[in-house]
Amino acid sequence: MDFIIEGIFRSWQLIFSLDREIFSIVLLSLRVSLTATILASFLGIPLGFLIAVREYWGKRLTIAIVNTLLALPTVVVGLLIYSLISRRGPLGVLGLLFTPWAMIIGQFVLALPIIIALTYSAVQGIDKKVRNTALTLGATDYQAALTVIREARYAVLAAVVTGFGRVIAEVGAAMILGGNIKDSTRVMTTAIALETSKGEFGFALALGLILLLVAFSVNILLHYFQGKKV
Amino acid sequence: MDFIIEGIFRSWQLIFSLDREIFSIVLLSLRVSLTATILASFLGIPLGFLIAVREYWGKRLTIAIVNTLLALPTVVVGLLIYSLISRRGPLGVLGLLFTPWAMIIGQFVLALPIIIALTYSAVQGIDKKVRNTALTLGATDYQAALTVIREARYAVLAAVVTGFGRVIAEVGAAMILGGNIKDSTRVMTTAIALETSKGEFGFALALGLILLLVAFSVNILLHYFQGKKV
Amino acid sequence: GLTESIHLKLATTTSTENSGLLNILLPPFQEKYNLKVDVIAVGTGKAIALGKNGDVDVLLVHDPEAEKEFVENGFGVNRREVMYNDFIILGPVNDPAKIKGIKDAILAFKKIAEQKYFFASRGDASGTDKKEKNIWKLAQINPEGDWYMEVGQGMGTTLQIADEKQAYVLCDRGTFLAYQDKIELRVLIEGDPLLFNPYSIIAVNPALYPQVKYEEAMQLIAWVTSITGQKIIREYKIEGEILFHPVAIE
Amino acid sequence: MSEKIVEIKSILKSYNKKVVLDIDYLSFQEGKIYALVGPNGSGKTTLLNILNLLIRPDQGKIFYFNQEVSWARKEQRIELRRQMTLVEQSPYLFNTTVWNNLAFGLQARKLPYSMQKERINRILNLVGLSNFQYRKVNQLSGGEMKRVALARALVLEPRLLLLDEPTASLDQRYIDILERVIKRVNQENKTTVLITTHDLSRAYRLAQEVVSLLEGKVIREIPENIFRGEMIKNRKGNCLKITEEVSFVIGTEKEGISYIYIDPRDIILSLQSFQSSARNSFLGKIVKIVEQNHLVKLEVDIGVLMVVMITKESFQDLRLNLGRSVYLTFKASAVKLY
Amino acid sequence: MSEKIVEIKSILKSYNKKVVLDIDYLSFQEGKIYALVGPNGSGKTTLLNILNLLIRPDQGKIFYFNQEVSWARKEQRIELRRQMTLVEQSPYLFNTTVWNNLAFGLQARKLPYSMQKERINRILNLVGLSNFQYRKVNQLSGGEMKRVALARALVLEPRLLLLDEPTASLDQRYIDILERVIKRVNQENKTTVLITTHDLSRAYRLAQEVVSLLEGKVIREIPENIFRGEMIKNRKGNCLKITEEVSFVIGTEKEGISYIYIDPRDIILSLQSFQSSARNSFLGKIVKIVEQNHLVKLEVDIGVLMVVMITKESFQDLRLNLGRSVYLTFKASAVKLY
Ligand SMILES: Nc1ncnc2c1ncn2[C@@H]1O[C@H](COP(=O)(O)OP(=O)(O)OP(=O)(O)O)[C@@H](O)[C@H]1O
Ligand SMILES: Nc1ncnc2c1ncn2[C@@H]1O[C@H](COP(=O)(O)OP(=O)(O)OP(=O)(O)O)[C@@H](O)[C@H]1O
Ligand SMILES: [Mg+2]
Ligand SMILES: [Mg+2]
Repeated sequence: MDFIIEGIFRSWQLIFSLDREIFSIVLLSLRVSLTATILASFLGIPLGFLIAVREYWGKRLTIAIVNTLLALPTVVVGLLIYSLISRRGPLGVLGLLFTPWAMIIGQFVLALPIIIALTYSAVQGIDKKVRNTALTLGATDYQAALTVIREARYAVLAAVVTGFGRVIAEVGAAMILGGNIKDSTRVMTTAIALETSKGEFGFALALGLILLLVAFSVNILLHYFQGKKV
Repeated sequence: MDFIIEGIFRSWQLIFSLDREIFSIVLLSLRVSLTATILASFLGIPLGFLIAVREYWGKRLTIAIVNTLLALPTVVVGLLIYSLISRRGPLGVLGLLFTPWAMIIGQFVLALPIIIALTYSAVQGIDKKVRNTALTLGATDYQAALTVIREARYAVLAAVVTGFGRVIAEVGAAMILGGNIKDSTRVMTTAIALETSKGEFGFALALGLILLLVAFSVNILLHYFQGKKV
Repeated sequence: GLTESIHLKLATTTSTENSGLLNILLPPFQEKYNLKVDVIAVGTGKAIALGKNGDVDVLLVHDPEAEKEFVENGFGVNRREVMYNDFIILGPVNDPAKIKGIKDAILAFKKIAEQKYFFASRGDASGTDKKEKNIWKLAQINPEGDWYMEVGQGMGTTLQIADEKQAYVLCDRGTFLAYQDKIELRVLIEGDPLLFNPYSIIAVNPALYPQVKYEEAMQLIAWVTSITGQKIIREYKIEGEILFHPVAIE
Repeated sequence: MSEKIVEIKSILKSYNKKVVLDIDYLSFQEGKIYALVGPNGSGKTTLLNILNLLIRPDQGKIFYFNQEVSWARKEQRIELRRQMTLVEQSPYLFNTTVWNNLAFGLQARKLPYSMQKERINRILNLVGLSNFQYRKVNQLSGGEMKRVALARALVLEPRLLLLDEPTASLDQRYIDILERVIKRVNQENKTTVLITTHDLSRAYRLAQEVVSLLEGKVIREIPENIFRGEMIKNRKGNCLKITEEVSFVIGTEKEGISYIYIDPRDIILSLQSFQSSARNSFLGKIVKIVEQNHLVKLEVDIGVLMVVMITKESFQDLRLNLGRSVYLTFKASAVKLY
Repeated sequence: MSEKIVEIKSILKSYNKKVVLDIDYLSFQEGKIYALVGPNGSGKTTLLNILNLLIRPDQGKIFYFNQEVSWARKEQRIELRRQMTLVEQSPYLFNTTVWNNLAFGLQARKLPYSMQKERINRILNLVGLSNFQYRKVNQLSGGEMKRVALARALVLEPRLLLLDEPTASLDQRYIDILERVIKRVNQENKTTVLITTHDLSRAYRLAQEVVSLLEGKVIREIPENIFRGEMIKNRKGNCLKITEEVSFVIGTEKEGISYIYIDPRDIILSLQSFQSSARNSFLGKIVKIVEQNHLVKLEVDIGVLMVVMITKESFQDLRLNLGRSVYLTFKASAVKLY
């Protein structure tokens, strides 16, 4: 118990001392996870939409596969991508390994099935009438799709938020692909894992609290913008 | 790349050799993660429902907090619960640490915000009319709640599936709380982490593939029952 | 059967567990005393923390300073040295810092630092990490800059990163043997007594935590320091190479 | 004497600070059929929702069987709701089969299955949906859906039936059937029925009493001849301009857009124009004649359609008939403002 | 001569192997108002959806402006859809403000904002929703919602307006307004209007042509006097029992429940009973008289309501009037089976 108190105390200390290192770790975490989430949204929302509205052979299988990929362990994602971008892998020449971009790719892969699956379920829940109404009023297929997603906006937003939560909290892919290199690819979760393995539970918790604080801020911001745009 | 091929090959080998150890690891994974998901569903679905239908002061804050908890890192959950159930912690006397129940508690905590947040968004998306119609037809509040959840069943199911995917893939809490003890608390993800740290990437991947296969089977089963019950 | 027997919790480091030694060393013990040893493999720091919290019964770790502090503060009793293995310094095949053949680890570190060749450090306060920091200290160098990468991970991943970046790295022999076909790094320096890596076993103090299985812990300590135990350690090989050197009985 | 099934006192309900319902007193007697009429947005649905205890009014009291409804007691509300059923204007059907929709309320009341089955089959037959019992509701036509919703309410055999525009999108045959069913449950089970509609002739044909709402208030007058127009001043005095051609002289002063109504019984119908103190007189043609409870309702086209109510005797005396040109005359004071 | 705006040929549409629409040929001419009538489930909505190219028929061809619709060409479909608008039976409103709902189609067509604004304001004024422009649609009454949906279609000024029961849940005033608006756009913009309704008198009042559907087929006859009953044999021969009191002698043999219809023009109305070969004769009372395009439609209560259509001349000759007792006589062969 005592290290919980220590953790709370140290997290305040860290925040108010404006520790430069912590600050850059937080910033990198945000950069990596937001980029990955945004990219995954750009691909996942349209895919989820298409799976929901199109009737095609193998639709049920697609859904089962996407749902299965929700259970993709971060370490497995890390290893798979590692095998592609390591120096000996087919994309080795790009020199991506142990850079933030490697982590972004890993987190992108993790967020994608979540965003697809939840967008699918969101669009699924929206009455077919929404799309028909849009078409009737002269919308193109693209405009109609946007309309459906706009009507399902809260659920689609929940998909994105869940995806973001997943990736900013994940450590396996970031560890393997980023390498947790100090001043270069260390993000909050890898720092937490490091402190934990050192037995510095209090410090690890302090970092965890800061991570939650960051996530909270992101959510509040999102809420704010969502409130604005309707 | 070579260890991907090795991984695929070895996963088949492991499956067909019916390796007893692998089998018991898979079983424990399923037991722990399914129990955690089911318990989290029992608490999370009603909570998500209540947050969606009740109007109360602080509702927006609750939602922001739940969304924030989607970003709860597994290691942080592991540490927090560790601090409670460690010998020195307030619940130390129960001797839960390094048992499957400790892992269940950790995964329960991880799945809970996901199930609450996505149930909230599912119920939110259902027209207020559903509940009113049920009430009008003489339903009690409880019956009306069940009706709403039944109408939102696909989205609620998506919440549960996402929660399950999250916990069966997580490693941080299972590692800290279970201890990855052979023949006792080793689950698929901790085994994957162990093999990875040994450099046995092929074997780690093989375990990852088996994990996905297991998740796939669970999803197919769910689909099947869902299809039956409507 | 196994389920009814007493479980003894042993916290050890990942590298020990990964070496596979415990799979040979523990079964005869378990059989003899009808005990089950639950091996919890974590970082050294965390293993000691688990001991401090009374969550395990016995520790097998390799960080002499932290161990001594652990015992001095009353958390542990009956610390016994069990064995040592050795660290090696690895580097790229072309060895740009030209350290191959040097017998002196301190000198080698100095040469690497002078030229600012990439060096991968675990940076996780593990036994290996502390050893490395100690060598830098002896070399009177404060390693800093782009060339010095603190990766904050286990030995395996650190090796991979070193391989990827073609960096020098300090590594325990066990992990290197497990990884040698996955990386292109070569052993450049070995045999300096400074690079010895001593392992000790410590029982958690039953005066602090009455629930710990002190008696069984003492049985384990007795076993690994017994003639039979030490023999098993001496004879354990990976790919034909001896990994650990027993030291309990001089 | 039949008892009061429900009374409401000093009910006030506002949305966004705009009062949408403001009723001093209203009561419904057991075993009667009521029609609730009023233009769009007059508060009919809001009233039904309040009676069904789905919406809590901002102020006021509701009494069921002379007992006040307490908003704190959830069980009382459920108990009362089980004695009535509301069919909403555009009803929601549960996304399952027709059968399950009908079974819902019966299951909530824990009726034995055999009884459920018997009742459901009977009612499905009544609304012509026997072949549809296992059809998913999203595979029905608009009118079929509406019938499912009505059947779902009727199967519960409530004491009070609240129907919000039940006939919209039903075809003539089912409107007839519905009206017959309503009359039958009303006679056989003494069911009190409260039905909203925009079809006034239906309201009069079916209901024993008509309650009329306008802008949230109960008005005693039958709201036919409601017009909306702009107040202008011209040589005749204060006028309400309805269309370019038609405007009414009016007794009161008010600016802007207003609603007025003219009681159909305040209008004098004559075959010749006559000189009088009445300031409004228009020539028109009879386009519709409907018998209504010993009165005759005429629709006369004077540029706008105007409803005139006369007795059967004067209808026969004047030998009125379709296409006949007649004069409508009424005083400025008969034009009433809301 | 006005051109054909749309033609459909050999259209077939089934759901679950049941044919719900089966039309050999049907065309609509530019600038005309059509009413589409038929009982619940007769396929009206399905036809409108096919015309709006939302549902693809299983078989058959659709021609717009003499050009066949190709289902492969998405752009053509969007292009065509932009020239028409469908207002669904229970329309979906986008969960935003009234204004945004009206702007939707205009934005899809990329109209400049100033023009959007002008058109929206004009139409909101027309349907009496000027004060509601920033109201969220879920805060509207049923009739207000319906008006928003209608306004959302009208604001697009389409060449073809498909309205699925637009008057349901509108109050009388807005029904009048809607009908006036429909007539106006029809005259001013030559808009072709296709409107489904269950109110036959409205259909005749408004439309220049009435298309009648029954069980998916176009029937030439106007489907008034449709009855459903059980075929029985009694001393009179084959009869269709409609109610306990009323049954019709019928020419054909068939078992079980059947639909029949009797063309209102096939019924002879007389003041006295007369001996004839006609097998059906009933005494009834006139309850409603409506003028309809130089004909007079009477509703006569003979136990069931029967519609009779006669010319204005015979109406006057017979000196018919409300409440008058009359005999309705028709031959067994006039009772037609579907
Ligand atoms: N998706 C569907 N699946 C199966 N059957 C359907 C589906 N949609 C409509 N139907 C059936 O097709 C028939 C025609 O339906 P349609 O909606 O066109 O009728 P309608 O004439 O508009 O009736 P209403 O007056 O009740 O609106 C009905 O019997 C209906 O049950
Ligand atoms: N949730 C709401 N928020 C704000 N205003 C509302 C809300 N619900 C209804 N109103 C307003 O209250 C008034 C009464 O609505 P109500 O639905 O009771 O009318 P109604 O008589 O049923 O009309 P209709 O014939 O169109 O169904 C309307 O002006 C409507 O705009
Ligand atoms: Mg209403
Ligand atoms: Mg329809």
